[in-house]
Amino acid sequence: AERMHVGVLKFGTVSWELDTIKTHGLDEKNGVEIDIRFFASEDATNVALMAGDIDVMVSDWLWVSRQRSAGEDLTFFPYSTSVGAMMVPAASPIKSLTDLKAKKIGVAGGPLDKSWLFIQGLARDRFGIDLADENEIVYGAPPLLAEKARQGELDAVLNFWHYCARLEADGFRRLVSANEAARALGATGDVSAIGYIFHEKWARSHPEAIEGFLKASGEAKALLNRSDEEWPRLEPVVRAEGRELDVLRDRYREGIPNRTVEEEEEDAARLYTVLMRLGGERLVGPGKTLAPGTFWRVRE
Amino acid sequence: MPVVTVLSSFAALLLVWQVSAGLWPSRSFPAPFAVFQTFLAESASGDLPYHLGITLWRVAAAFFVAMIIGSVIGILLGSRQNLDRFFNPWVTLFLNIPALVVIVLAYIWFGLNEAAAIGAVAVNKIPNVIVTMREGARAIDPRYSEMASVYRFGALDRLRHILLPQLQPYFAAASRSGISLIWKIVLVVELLGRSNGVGFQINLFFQLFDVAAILAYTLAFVAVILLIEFTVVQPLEHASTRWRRRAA
Amino acid sequence: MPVVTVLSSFAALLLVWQVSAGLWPSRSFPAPFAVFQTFLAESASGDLPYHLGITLWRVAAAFFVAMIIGSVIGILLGSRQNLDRFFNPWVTLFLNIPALVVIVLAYIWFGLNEAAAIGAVAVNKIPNVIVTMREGARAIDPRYSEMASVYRFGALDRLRHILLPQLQPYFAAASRSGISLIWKIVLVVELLGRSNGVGFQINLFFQLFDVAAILAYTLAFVAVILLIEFTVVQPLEHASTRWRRRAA
Amino acid sequence: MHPHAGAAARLKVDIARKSFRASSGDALDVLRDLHFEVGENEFACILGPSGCGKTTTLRILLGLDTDYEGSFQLPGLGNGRRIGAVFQEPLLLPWRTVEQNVRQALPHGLRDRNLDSLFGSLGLKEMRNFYPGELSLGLARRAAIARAIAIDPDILLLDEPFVSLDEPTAQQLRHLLLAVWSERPTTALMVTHNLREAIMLSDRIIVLSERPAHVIGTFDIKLPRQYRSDQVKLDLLRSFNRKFPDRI
Amino acid sequence: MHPHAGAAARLKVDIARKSFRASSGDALDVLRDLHFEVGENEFACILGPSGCGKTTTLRILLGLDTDYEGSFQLPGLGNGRRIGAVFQEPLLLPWRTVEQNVRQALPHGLRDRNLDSLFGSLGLKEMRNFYPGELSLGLARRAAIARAIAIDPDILLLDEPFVSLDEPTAQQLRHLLLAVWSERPTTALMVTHNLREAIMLSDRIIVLSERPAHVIGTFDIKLPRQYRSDQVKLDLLRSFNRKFPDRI
Ligand SMILES: Nc1ncnc2c1ncn2[C@@H]1O[C@H](COP(=O)(O)OP(=O)(O)OP(=O)(O)O)[C@@H](O)[C@H]1O
Ligand SMILES: Nc1ncnc2c1ncn2[C@@H]1O[C@H](COP(=O)(O)OP(=O)(O)OP(=O)(O)O)[C@@H](O)[C@H]1O
Ligand SMILES: [Mg+2]
Ligand SMILES: [Mg+2]
Repeated sequence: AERMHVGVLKFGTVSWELDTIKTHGLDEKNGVEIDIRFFASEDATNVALMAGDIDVMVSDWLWVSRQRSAGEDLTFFPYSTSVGAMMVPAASPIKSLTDLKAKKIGVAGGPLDKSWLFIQGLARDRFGIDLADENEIVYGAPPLLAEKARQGELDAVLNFWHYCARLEADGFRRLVSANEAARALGATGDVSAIGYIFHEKWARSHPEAIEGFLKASGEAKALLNRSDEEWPRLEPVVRAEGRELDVLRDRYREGIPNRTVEEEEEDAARLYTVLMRLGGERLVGPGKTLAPGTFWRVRE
Repeated sequence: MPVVTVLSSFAALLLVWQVSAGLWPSRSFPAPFAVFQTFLAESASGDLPYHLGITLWRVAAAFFVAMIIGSVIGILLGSRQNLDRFFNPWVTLFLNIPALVVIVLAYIWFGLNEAAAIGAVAVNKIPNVIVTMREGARAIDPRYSEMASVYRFGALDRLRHILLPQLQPYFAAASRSGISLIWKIVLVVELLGRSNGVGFQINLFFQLFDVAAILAYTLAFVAVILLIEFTVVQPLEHASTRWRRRAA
Repeated sequence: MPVVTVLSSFAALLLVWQVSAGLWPSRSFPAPFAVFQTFLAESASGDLPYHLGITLWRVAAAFFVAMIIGSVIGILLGSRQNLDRFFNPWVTLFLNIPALVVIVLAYIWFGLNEAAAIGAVAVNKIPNVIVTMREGARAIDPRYSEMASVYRFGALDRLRHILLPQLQPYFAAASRSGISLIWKIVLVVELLGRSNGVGFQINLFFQLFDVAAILAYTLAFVAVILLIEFTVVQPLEHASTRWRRRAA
Repeated sequence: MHPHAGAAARLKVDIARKSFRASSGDALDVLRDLHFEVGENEFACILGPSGCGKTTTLRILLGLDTDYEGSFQLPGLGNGRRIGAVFQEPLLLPWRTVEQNVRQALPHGLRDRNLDSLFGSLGLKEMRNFYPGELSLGLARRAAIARAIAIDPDILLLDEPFVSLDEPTAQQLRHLLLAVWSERPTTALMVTHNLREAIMLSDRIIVLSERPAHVIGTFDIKLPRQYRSDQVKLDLLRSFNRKFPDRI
Repeated sequence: MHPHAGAAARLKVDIARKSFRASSGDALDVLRDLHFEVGENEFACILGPSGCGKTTTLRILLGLDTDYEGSFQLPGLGNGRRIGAVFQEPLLLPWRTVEQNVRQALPHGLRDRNLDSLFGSLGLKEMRNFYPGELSLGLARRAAIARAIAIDPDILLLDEPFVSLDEPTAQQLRHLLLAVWSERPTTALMVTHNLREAIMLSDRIIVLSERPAHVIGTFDIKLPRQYRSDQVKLDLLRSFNRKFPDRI
């Protein structure tokens, strides 16, 4: 079997899936041998892919499109539609985006985060509110913002989905999720925000490896979707138990992509123009449209 | 003559950079001109001056807080052996607490605000200042202090004429490496919980893997530091070390 | 007597910690006992010794590389004014390049390997050593060097008996704050591209906001440093500064 | 324990014992039962073998060494008195010019006094703006003497002030010192190895033994200074040599 | 430009001009047309007013100052010759004990020589393991003399070696010096302010003028030392005073 190196965050959601693959030998079954490299931050996986140390990592399609416009031959295969959501405490008086005025809002991922742009776009298009102008926005590290929300310093927090799930378990509720916002802005369904990313050239020269890997990934997803028994086993990887684990499980299942790559790509292209309008060139880079080839097509 | 040296130094640096960028062409190591273009674009948009200004302010504030507190503690520990023996483990502990921990705790306790940010940076730097100034205080020549006590120097005179001149090299070392350490920690602080500043920008560009922009911001900061070095620090230092016998 | 002081110092530290953890109870500021429990658990699982060992190795390697290269360059610049004038801008530049930039470039150019990691850390630290040792070399008393040249000291004797004793306080300052800076950079290096080490672990725990675990790893490192301080550094330092007149 | 009591008329020294513990571990008895007095406004010289404890005695009187058994009292009004001290080495601050060194030792009321004639009579006029490192040893000693004289001292404690000077210069300075001493009521205690100098200047010569130092005897010179012709001095020298045959 | 040429028999000094630029900006002419010679294995003394340029001359001969106009030659075989130098200040390494200070100055072949008798005759036996900071000035001077003598010097350059010593000790050391000087062929040049000392020790006294220094005259003493009784010395003193009436 062909060896391939996948770089992931040690406690990131991807390692749940990879752990399942390894536990059940799904990689061997599909003719590849996955070598998992753990990293401590997303930046680290970026660097590792750039340095040629790993073959596959996880990131979003916008990043891929931007890199493609800059000449890199990266490509993207959908992994999950789970995205961030704006969370508020259960007892919060904030009921909808219109209540977000003169509030302190934490935003993970920075001003160019896609979820944040979608939600801002939604607020502007639908309610005529400029969230960034009318509230105090605090950008910061996701764990820190989650903690600050629990502490009550933040009135609302937009965070990555697994932080949101944990917050949900701690009694927070979703005000609006980025997927809802994206749909309101023209997407026809939940678009996979993140996916497996690899060099096209590598994929072309290792067709068995990439195909086997994607198949194994699909099988693992199916298993995790189907079987509740799988989850207690994952406790040490997920680092959660009880209700937290349940919420994480449910949200994970919701995020399993179920549309074809073509549909995804169409929606992505649509959202790209929205993002271009919202984030400008600074976000999307010089490309006017979603760079062709951003989505990897499995050979039929 | 010094001006010529400095100019040729810069020229050589640019040349080395240009040549190595040519030898290992890579998106992650842009040539000087690309960086300069980014610098112009970011300056024109007003982003760079804005974020740089904020970062400089934070660096300056944290620098003064850290240097003053650190020097006082360092001199105290260096001149009182029993105090030093007691607090040395504390200093070592604080010296080695990761910046991340201090910053996170500061944000958690004091909220996501300027004071917490600057305080966290200062707390990170203070142990370094202590360690350097403590060595300086230990190396102080007691004979001059004795002379001062015989001639009844006041506390201020003692500080100005006895202590500071002997501590000057340590102070210079602590501030030079201090500025740079503080700037690096400010970057982390801005990354973790501020919504402006060079660190915030650099992180943004890092996510986009835009090394040219990162370098543009970095070099803008270095330029400011060099400017201060040439116009303030070196003349001051020259004046305060004039007494040293020049090497033959 | 010194042992008692040190013990009471630790006791006081624990007490301060315990009391403040009691005053501001928070998940982000665990009490000593909670940290100790985590420490035991992480040690029992073998994780802590493994990652700590790797990090210590990296710190040690980068430390020696940085101290040797930095000292040589620093002493050279401090004793040759024209060299210094030329290279000073370079030093300032390298002093202020964010750790991130150096680390990323090192990984991209040399691959994600140990050599790149340690090299990146050393490159980050070397300018700090240079700056401190340069001040030390500038403060050298030329009369002793003159004596040595009259009495035809060999190069090695000159180094051992003339230079090093005068540079000792600078060396001490550079190594103490050096170890801590290197350790902090190693944390970043491990964060950005290694799959083991304390920095890797700490960041994982940060994502889980498990401050107790972060502190357990930090304190384990600090304990090692303190051990080295008490068993190696202080006796050495005591021997090498015995000549100083003790304060009355 | 050390009641250097307030307004006494005489300088009175009663040191039972003073010993040093050298860093090699050896204990060294330096003073043992050292008792002597100097009358109000008298000029006394201390003569004794090299290394016997003269400087140590002066240091105790200056309050620089408090680790001894015994007591002493200084003439004058407690804290108000000004001690003009000349140390055995010049002990000028190397980072201050000659003039700054002298001025900084002045009490605040005298800071602006005109020093022209003092510098003139010490041959330091041209060297006012020199740093100590640029002086010859003799010039540095003269600057140290200037510092002691400029403060209008109530007591003079001098440790071999006139060595390293050619005879004409030394003689001139001795006269200057006498002028200062007689101008205001001043008690003076001077260490010297030069018997001729002692005979010229003092009212009483205190002769010390080898280490541990105690007083072997005193030699009083009742004759006013203006009557001490060359012949008288020669006679005094002879009678001193008779009384203390070992002191050449 | 400065051909301190190889194997010459005589010490020959021809310095046209030496001037300093002080940091205050003033230029100071120190030596002007200084010409003198010292015969093979002769003992010469330099006498001159304080600050006239004696130490500067010795520094030039020691090769420590090369910024002058003129030339000189030292006796002996070029690089092989060993210069026993006593500086005007003791210049012991404060971080080495007395014995280490002496031993480290020894050429490698002599490193292990027995120093007991040397230390014994200098009264340093008990102080072998003392650090210079624990010595009295007189003891430190003796240690510096020990260092110069221990190397079996081919040339002796001494800058006021016997100040700060009581007469009996000084006299004993003068005899010791003479013994060393006559034991092997040695040319000696000694700066002193003590005319009696010069008359006792030297074959020739070189008298310098005020700054800028040049030779006013020389005073040759042909009589071998063993015939110089007290009476002869007094006569020599008188005739010296007749020849140089200003030098007391
Ligand atoms: N800090 C110290 N530690 C140990 N011994 C010391 C210390 N200071 C002085 N001594 C010793 O005490 C003795 C007396 O020293 P002191 O300086 O008083 O001598 P002195 O009479 O002034 O001699 P000199 O005429 O040479 O100046 C010396 O033997 C010296 O070695
Ligand atoms: N580095 C220097 N810069 C400027 N002037 C200096 C420097 N070194 C010495 N001088 C000056 O040169 C002159 C001669 O100094 P030198 O030390 O040779 O005198 P000296 O004859 O040894 O006097 P002494 O008997 O007092 O030791 C002095 O006036 C001194 O101020
Ligand atoms: Mg003395
Ligand atoms: Mg001299």
